[in-house]
Amino acid sequence: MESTLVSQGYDLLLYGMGTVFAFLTLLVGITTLMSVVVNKLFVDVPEATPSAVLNASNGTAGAGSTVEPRILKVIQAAITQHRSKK
Amino acid sequence: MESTLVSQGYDLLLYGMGTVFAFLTLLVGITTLMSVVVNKLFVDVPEATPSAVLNASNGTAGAGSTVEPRILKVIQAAITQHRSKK
Amino acid sequence: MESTLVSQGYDLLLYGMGTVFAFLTLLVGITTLMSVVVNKLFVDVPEATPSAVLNASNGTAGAGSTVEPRILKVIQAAITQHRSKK
Amino acid sequence: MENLISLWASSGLAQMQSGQLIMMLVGLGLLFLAISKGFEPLLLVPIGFGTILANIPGAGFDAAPVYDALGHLESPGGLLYYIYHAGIETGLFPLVIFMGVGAMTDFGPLLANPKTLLLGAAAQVGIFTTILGAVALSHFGILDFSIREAASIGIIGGADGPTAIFVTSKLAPDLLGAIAVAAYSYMALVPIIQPPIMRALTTPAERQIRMEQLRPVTKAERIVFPLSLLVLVALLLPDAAPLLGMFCFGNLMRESGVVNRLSDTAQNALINIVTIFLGLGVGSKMSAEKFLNPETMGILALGAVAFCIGTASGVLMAKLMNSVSKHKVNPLIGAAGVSAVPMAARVANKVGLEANSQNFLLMHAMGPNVAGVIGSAVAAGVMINLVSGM
Amino acid sequence: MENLISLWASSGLAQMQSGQLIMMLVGLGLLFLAISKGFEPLLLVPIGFGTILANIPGAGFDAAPVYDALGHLESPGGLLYYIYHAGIETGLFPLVIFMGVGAMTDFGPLLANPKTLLLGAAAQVGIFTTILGAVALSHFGILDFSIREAASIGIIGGADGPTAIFVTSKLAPDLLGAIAVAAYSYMALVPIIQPPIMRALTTPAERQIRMEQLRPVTKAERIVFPLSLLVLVALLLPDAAPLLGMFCFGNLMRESGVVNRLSDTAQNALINIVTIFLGLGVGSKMSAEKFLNPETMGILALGAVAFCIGTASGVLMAKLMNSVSKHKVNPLIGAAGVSAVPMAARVANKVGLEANSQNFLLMHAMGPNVAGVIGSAVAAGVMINLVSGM
Amino acid sequence: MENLISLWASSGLAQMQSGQLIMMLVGLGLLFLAISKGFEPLLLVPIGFGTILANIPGAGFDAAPVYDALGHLESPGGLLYYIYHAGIETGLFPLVIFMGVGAMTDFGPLLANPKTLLLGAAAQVGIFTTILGAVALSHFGILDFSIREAASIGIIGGADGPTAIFVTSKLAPDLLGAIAVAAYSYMALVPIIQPPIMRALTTPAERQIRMEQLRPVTKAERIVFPLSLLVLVALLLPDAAPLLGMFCFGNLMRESGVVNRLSDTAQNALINIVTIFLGLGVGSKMSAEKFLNPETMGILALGAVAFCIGTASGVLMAKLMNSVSKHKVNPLIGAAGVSAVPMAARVANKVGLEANSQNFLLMHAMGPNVAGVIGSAVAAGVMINLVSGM
Ligand code: NA
Ligand code: NA
Ligand code: NA
Repeated sequence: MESTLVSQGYDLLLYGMGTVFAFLTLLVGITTLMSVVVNKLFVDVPEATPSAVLNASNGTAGAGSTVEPRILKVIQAAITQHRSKK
Repeated sequence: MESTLVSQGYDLLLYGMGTVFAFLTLLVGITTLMSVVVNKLFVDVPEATPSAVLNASNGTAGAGSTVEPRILKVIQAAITQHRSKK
Repeated sequence: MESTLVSQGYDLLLYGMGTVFAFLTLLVGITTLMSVVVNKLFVDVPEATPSAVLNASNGTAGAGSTVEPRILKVIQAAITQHRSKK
Repeated sequence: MENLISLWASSGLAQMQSGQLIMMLVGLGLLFLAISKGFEPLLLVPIGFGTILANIPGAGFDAAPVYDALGHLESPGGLLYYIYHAGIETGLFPLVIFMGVGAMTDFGPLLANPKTLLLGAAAQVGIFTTILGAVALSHFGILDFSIREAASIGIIGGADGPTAIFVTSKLAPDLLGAIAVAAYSYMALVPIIQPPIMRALTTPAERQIRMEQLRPVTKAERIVFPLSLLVLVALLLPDAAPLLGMFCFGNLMRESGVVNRLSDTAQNALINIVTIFLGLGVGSKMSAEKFLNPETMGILALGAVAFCIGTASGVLMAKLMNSVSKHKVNPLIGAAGVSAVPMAARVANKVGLEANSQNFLLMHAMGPNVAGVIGSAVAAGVMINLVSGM
Repeated sequence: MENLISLWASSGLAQMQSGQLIMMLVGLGLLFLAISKGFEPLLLVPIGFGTILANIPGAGFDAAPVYDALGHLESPGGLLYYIYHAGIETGLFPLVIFMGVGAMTDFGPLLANPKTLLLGAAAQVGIFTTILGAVALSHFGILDFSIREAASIGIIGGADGPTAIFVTSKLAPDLLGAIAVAAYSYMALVPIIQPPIMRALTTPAERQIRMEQLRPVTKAERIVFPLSLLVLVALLLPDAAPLLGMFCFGNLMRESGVVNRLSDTAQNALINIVTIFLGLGVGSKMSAEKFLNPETMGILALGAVAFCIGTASGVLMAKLMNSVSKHKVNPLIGAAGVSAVPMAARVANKVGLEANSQNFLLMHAMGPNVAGVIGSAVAAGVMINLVSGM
Repeated sequence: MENLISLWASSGLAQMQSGQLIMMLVGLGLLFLAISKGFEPLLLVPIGFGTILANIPGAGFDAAPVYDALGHLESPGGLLYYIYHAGIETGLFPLVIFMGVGAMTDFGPLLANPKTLLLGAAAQVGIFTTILGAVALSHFGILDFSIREAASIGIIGGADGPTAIFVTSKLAPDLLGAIAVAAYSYMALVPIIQPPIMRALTTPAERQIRMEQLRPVTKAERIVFPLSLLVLVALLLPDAAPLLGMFCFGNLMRESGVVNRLSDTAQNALINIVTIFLGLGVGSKMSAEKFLNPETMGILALGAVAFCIGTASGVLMAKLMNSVSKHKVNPLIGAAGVSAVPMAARVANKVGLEANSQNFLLMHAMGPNVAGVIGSAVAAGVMINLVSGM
């Protein structure tokens, strides 16, 4: 059945790659359409993309990003208090 | 058996509500008694209730409350050090 | 079979304690050898042992040790900024 | 060509049944409510998403594993199958969540004013009158509910998600999807459902009643309380012991102060992990045949009734207490007895501030609020016991 | 004396077979690569350690539990046995990891420039040509792979660990060790494998192409995108729904902003726990009879080919797109289409900076990079569907 | 009326047996020790609470699930049933805890002074002489212990909770409750048990011996040590490989520095989750018939003996080492060889400071302290091997 095996391989290449391209091409269209529709429906403040992406590319960002604002607030308070004591 | 179903419903109402009231009324008594006994046995510094409750009503409080004392201590140290350098 | 039970106990004491001593004595040798070999192969900056151990003896150190350097850095920055504003 | 046919035949479009499509829209609707309207998102996001996943034709999220004659796995089950059977059918997930809720609960206000426990008892009237309603609908042939189903519907009125899921998974697992959705949706709707009822049943003067400041509560009381509650449950109502036992365990970890590591994990990593899986698992019960039927409409209607009656009976109980006691309570805090922690307590505070902008009821409402959790867990225990014997 | 013999007979030295010894060295080698060379340590440390544990003669890490005739446990199974059967054979661990990866993924750059999805599609050519290679090796009698095995080998080219493990555990569990090791090793080698191919296929002028700054993406787009992708998968490709469904679920938790507790846990405690166990469980498949054979050499060679072809086809696709569109893309970002997030995107950035020190491609490369994750999950779905029917 | 009878009949009061009542008091006593006296609260709070839960009559925490003839679940099991069978009977929970303990352990002081390993070996004498004691009690007909039970009792002297639970769950699961309670209680009593023995066996001059400062240890040594230990275990003592393997894995994650995410999770969320469930599961074995009998008294007495002998033999070994070596060790640190990390090391430091207020032994005592963990894991492996063949 080796010939069958080879033909199975070709089938996988053909239908597999075909599906991948068809699906992602469709997704390009859907995504573009979705963005247009959504941005018409909701007027929304855009987020700053770069910092968000840097976050994503850094595995341990999750914990850090939840702690830092709190720390900054505490420090702000500490400094204000410190200054007022002088 | 529809009549049985209705009577089952009444039974649930009667015995269910009865048990709930009996149990919680008993708990009022037990709790009051417990507070008196416990506060006689242990003389203990009361905690400030309001802040504790605010904590409880805030889902993410858990993490925060473990971090803050440490942060405050570090800041205290940083400020002391900073002041001593002047 | 009580005599068997007692002899089983003696066997455990003999072979058990023997194995424990043999294994850990061997480990003393292996560890000493390993340290010599490893420290010849890799020239490496030694870590400060005491603080690391204090950490280990404190159950909650895990979280602490990941947070503190970040906090210290933030505080350093806050103090520098504060100083420069004067 | 065969492969193309196979691919098409296995596509969602070719296999989709109308029921599945509608259920996927229901799932999207739940996500909309959760994300855009803020309806209890911690549960409704996973439930909504789980609903969509469970209804994807051919994806097998809900498939059982297949074993061959020798017991070897031939094809593994789907994610939602494993979650449901390991965590929900066994009751483990609601119990672990109850432990975490216990570790987040502060009994201080309740300990400072224990008689507010009665408000938490009164609000459970909603549960039992709703059962009567479900039974009546069945009696008149309008809908068809067994007593087990009626009891599960009633527990929606407990306004406590894990309790509702625990009871329903034991008494009427087929209704799990509808009942969980109703319970969490109405909990989110508390700020809309409760205020009109509260205003209708109280006079402006009653709404302005100022309550005396709560006494401080000692650490020792806080530690002994969950143990007292546990012992009382053990002696009188063992059927409520799984829920209340884990609740007290969580609270003891919190208050004892000696196992903060464990308490933090119970309140954070552990409850979050279980919440994700509980929500997905509930979603797996949101199939068209179990959700798209007149009974679901009935469940939603009866659930709303349960919340209204619970609110009303809490308020009325507070007025009754005022008529016999000289320490007046503001009847608005009676509405917090339905639980829906901490939403109902905030609603009581808000309606109180409308009547008098200096009258802060939040702390006072936390007492009946957590009492309502105990009350509905007791009701759950009684119902499981009685219904199993019917 | 008998006891001494029993102790000696049960010692590792007396029972050790040469295969086990070699596999323990393989495990140490993986640990060396992970710790000293930084090869994907999050997975290779547990896999390497699991390899050593699984090959300790007589330690029983891999032993099945034994039950007596009445179903009582006579002797419990080993740790790795339970991990493998509960988490890997069922597919649960890769799915939970995919949820966590979804919660860590930022689709912003992809949404700003959706046509980079095509680069993520093109790079999957590596998967399918590698299948052809494996089939050819089998056809010419050099090695012996079934079509299920060939498909599992191909998925190495997806450059996505959990996807490779998910597919292999379904189609060819005996190859799990070799394929997981190959997948993670080559992902770590991306900075070495890709640049020469990228330079060979592009001119200096192409490498200096500046791309226009990405438009800002709104929160609403970010929320609707995972739902759109989910619906499309549900309608067209249910076989890819387990992987992509969990991926979209994690991403929706992240972007919705209303369940940050759950999203944080999915990105941290939960994914870390599962990663530890997934790695150990993969290690349990690293036995001498399954790993020390010519097929493993073939798998490693074919995996390298898959990465190279994937890289090349991503770059060539970008050049093709430039030839028909007026919005030029820098062809270097095509190489990021293999996924290996975020390593491949960083490589594109680095090679870009070599050509022009002011040309920052990182953000632009993140689009095809995450598109590659979607692409290989789609490929996985198609293959599982087609191969199961063959 | 029937319902009233049913409610009463199902109440705890009606069903309570005296044994259950006493066990609930035992549970409350454990909670008192844990919370008020600080006895190893991380384990004794869950064990104490689990004891109460398991003994609530009619609550079914310990009930097995019931399946119908077709294998469908008729009634789910109780929480403690699932915890015990999934996590303790299989040995999984102690192993995961050992991984976490490994990730928290610093081998630095041991690496700086490897001969302190011998102190960790000597202190295990307590384990084996206690076995002899248990066997003797059985021989003279005072109590009735099998060799499997005697071995489990001995392991209390290892002063290491997870090791004791692992061994006992394999050799004598019925004694699990008593042995776990004894092990953790005596670990908490180390500051009371050890000092008199330490003072009795040493002269003031010996207690004042100053040890040379520990040399700094390199990162490479720290990384290679757990691997060396693992290889040695694999070659010589595979029966100790489950415990020591996971211990080394945790330590390697810690020291490698490349998987801090995983190491943090192993030390925090994961070990906390497993500790909660391990404690509850041990509590499920605290039933009256298994705990309220003369054997438990014997176990408690023998456990105390084991701690005393272990302490003494650690101190005497240190004195023996001083008689043959010119690098003197302070014999107080020998007592830390029982493990009970880090309590025993602190006790050594405290007794040392009493003799000379400038003599800080903490760092020096950490070496034998962690050596004691290795020592008792080795002893556990030997015993499981030998006893299984007896
Ligand atoms: Na309630
Ligand atoms: Na990919
Ligand atoms: Na020990």
